Amino acid sequence: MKDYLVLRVIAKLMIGFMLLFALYVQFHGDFGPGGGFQAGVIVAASIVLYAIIYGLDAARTVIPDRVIEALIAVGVLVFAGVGVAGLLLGGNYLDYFVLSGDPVHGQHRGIFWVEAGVLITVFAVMLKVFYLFASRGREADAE
Amino acid sequence: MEGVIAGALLTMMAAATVAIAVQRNLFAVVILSGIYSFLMATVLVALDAVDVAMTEAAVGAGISTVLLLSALHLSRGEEVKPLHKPLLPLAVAVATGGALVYGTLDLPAFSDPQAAIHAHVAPRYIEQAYRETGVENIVTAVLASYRGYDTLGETTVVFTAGVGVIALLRRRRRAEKARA
Amino acid sequence: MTVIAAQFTYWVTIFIAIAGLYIVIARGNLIKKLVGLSIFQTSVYLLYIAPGKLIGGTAPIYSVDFAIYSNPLPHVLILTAIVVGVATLALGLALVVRIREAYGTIEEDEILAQEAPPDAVATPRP
Amino acid sequence: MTSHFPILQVVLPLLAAPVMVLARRAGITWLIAVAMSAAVLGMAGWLFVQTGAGETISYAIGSWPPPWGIEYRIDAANAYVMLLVAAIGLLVALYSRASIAAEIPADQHYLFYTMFALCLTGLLGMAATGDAFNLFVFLEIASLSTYVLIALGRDRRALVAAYQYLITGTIGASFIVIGVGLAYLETGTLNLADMATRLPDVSDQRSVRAALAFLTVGVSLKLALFPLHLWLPNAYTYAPSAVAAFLAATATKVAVYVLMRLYYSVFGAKLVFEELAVGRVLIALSLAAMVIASAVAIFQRDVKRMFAYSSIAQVGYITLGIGIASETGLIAGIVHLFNHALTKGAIFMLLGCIALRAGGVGFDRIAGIGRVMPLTSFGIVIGGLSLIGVPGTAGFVSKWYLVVAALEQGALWLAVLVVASSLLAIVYVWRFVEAAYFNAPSAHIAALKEAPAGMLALSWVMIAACIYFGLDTRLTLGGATDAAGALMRGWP
Repeated sequence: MKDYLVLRVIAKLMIGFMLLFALYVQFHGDFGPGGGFQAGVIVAASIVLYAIIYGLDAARTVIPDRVIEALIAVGVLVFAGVGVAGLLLGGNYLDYFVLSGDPVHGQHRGIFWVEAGVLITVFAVMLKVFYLFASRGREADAE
Repeated sequence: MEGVIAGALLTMMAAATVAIAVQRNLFAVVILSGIYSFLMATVLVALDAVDVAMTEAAVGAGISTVLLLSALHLSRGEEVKPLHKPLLPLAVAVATGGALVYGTLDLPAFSDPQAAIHAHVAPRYIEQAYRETGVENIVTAVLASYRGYDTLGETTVVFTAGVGVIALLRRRRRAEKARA
Repeated sequence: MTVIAAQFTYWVTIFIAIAGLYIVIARGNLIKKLVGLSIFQTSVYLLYIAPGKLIGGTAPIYSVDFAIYSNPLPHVLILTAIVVGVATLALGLALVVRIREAYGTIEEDEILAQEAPPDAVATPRP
Repeated sequence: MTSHFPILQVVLPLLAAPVMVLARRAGITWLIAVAMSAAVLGMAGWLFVQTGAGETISYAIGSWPPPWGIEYRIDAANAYVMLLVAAIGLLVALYSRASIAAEIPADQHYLFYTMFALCLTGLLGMAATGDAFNLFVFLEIASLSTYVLIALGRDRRALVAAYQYLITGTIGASFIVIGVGLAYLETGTLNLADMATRLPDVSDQRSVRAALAFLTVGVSLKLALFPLHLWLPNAYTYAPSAVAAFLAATATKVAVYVLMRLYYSVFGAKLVFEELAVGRVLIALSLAAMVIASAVAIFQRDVKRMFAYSSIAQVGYITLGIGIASETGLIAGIVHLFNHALTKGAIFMLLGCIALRAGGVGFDRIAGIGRVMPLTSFGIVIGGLSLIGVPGTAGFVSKWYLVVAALEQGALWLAVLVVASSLLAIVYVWRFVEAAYFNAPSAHIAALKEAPAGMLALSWVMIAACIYFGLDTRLTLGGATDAAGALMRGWP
């Protein structure tokens, strides 16, 4: 689909809006439906759209495989790391109260980072899985 | 009115599962399962589970469909007629259903505020979540804080699946040729 | 949502569970089995969430307009179940792709037919 | 610091997994795996000592008090199981380096260790948790990593085995979710201890009984209770050797623990064994497993597969102990859980040594192997004696207790069947002896060398433990007695 100009332009616009929407879903999760998981899915979908319109190789240059594989791990480390931070600050594992002088603010801080961790891992895993399936398919077509 | 709509949606869901069971064209099966997920998401909205509905729409109708289609792309699109009569599977499935009927008949009445799930544990979330965590969406508060450890486990499950798919699908051209 | 609709929800849930389980066990096509498995998993959602609904209640997000909220805990649990379900599906499909490459088919009967009774001779992967 | 051991021993392998993905180098990931397993074993040992006196350690994750938050609850019963899992984990981690070098391509080694760490996380989390839904989540971590570990096997049939286990395992997990859901709807809580206090009020409800049924079937699929064992033989046979050893020694054992916990500490022995006839059903299925699976084992053409069927039979002895529903029966079941894990872990590790040298463990490939790999073969024979239950081996201790438990109930026929089914074990162990020692080796076999010293030494640590715990039962039997006591006291 690399040759359709209209698609390419609209896709570029769409991807911008999708990323914006993902940010909304991520940070609006405190007030309305949404959160790290849903936002991660939407970010991944925007890159998938990019890959469909511009080709897998183009997407892979924007976000290389090595980076995605690292992000898969980083998300879990961020989440589990929040728990360790709670331990180091004298609380139990995943205790957010101790993350700040004010317990409720500490909760806020903990939830923010936890949701960030979820977003990173979910985004990276979804995209990586898509890359792997798609590249497998391309080789099958070539045979 | 709401009940009628929910009833209609549920009926369509049941119809979609029957169609999936009967249909042999796998492409149609995948599309039907996407429709099924959308119907499920709508029913979930009617049941006030907006977060779940949003996730089910994104995952069930979105990701699952994309994954199924890409896997389908790598294989034959038509299902073979089974060789044997599926009596045992039917018996197992019906027995399970029977156990579910048995188990659900004397559950607490629908929407009874005195039922255990409304009277125990949940009230603290509903009454205190904002004061204790400063988050207005109670689902987010429970998900990320009260039961945050479950969510860590859930993220780990996603991580496991991601690394597992890497282990299974990443091409290792040189390594495979060396072994062949 | 009325009480009758709630009863109907249970019946549909159970029907879907039976249909899903039947597809998993009875069908030989590996992808169709996974679709059936997903349906069986999703049938559980309503079992958890329908009882959490309170008539006159609203989604569990604080708002000045409402006083009654439906139970948030089942929602949290099912969110986790959905994620676990899609993770399982991704892994299952990756296995299906590899099986298809190794055997040239995704029909269980045809795969079993290719395998002589188990012995020690390792069959190299293509 | 020590007060955080309950969570740290689960979170440490969980943290190690993403670090391994970032590290990528096979050597480094192996070092991480070993260091992590050693630390986990240390913590598990500490918890085992702490809970031995009858103490129950409760750990509120996120500092949210139970039942609102998730609780880890450790007493003598799960400390015992976690000590077992951690010990086997360390041995297998050490053993893996040489074993998987031959079976898995080098660029996948870090993925193997990552999955191993995740599997350890899942199993320890299942054992440690005091929360019903958290149990399901960690069960899925253990399960998904297990599917991948099996699929890493060299043979293409490993893929099919992994797929079949994925289907079966997910059905089992869904049953567990349904069971947890029904129990939750009746009690309003997910905390197992809280659930235990609230269940007696509603125990006459049909939903509670249905919950028990769904949980039983779901967990039984995981522990391979006959006739829900169909996934197991292929999974063990085609998995990499190190994986087979680890799974055989830990995965089904943790599932057995979960079943005991649900029966004794959550639903309560009164409901499960007195009001409902779960015990009798369990005894019937266990006997079927002991006899039928042992008989099927005799006719296998692959040694690994033969011992896989033997595992189904041996799980039968454990569940028989639960089904007898007396304290002695429970002790017998728990002690056999430990002893069988050691025995089968050792046997599968030694079979890995043979597979490494001979390229497979079909009976046609191991003819005369006893002459060229004497230490390996002799180790398997000792393991076999422990499976049979010969005095002086660990297997004898648990079978002895099982017989005593049966006689206490006045069930002489049960005791006779336990002994008689052991005769079947003699037959299949003898098949190995015959092939290894009484058949002439082919030219190919005669040219083989003994297994690498490291792998052999680690396997022999397990074999030595089989003998040691056959003679000195203070740790195993003492721990099992404490564990049974903790289970019967429940979680008030």
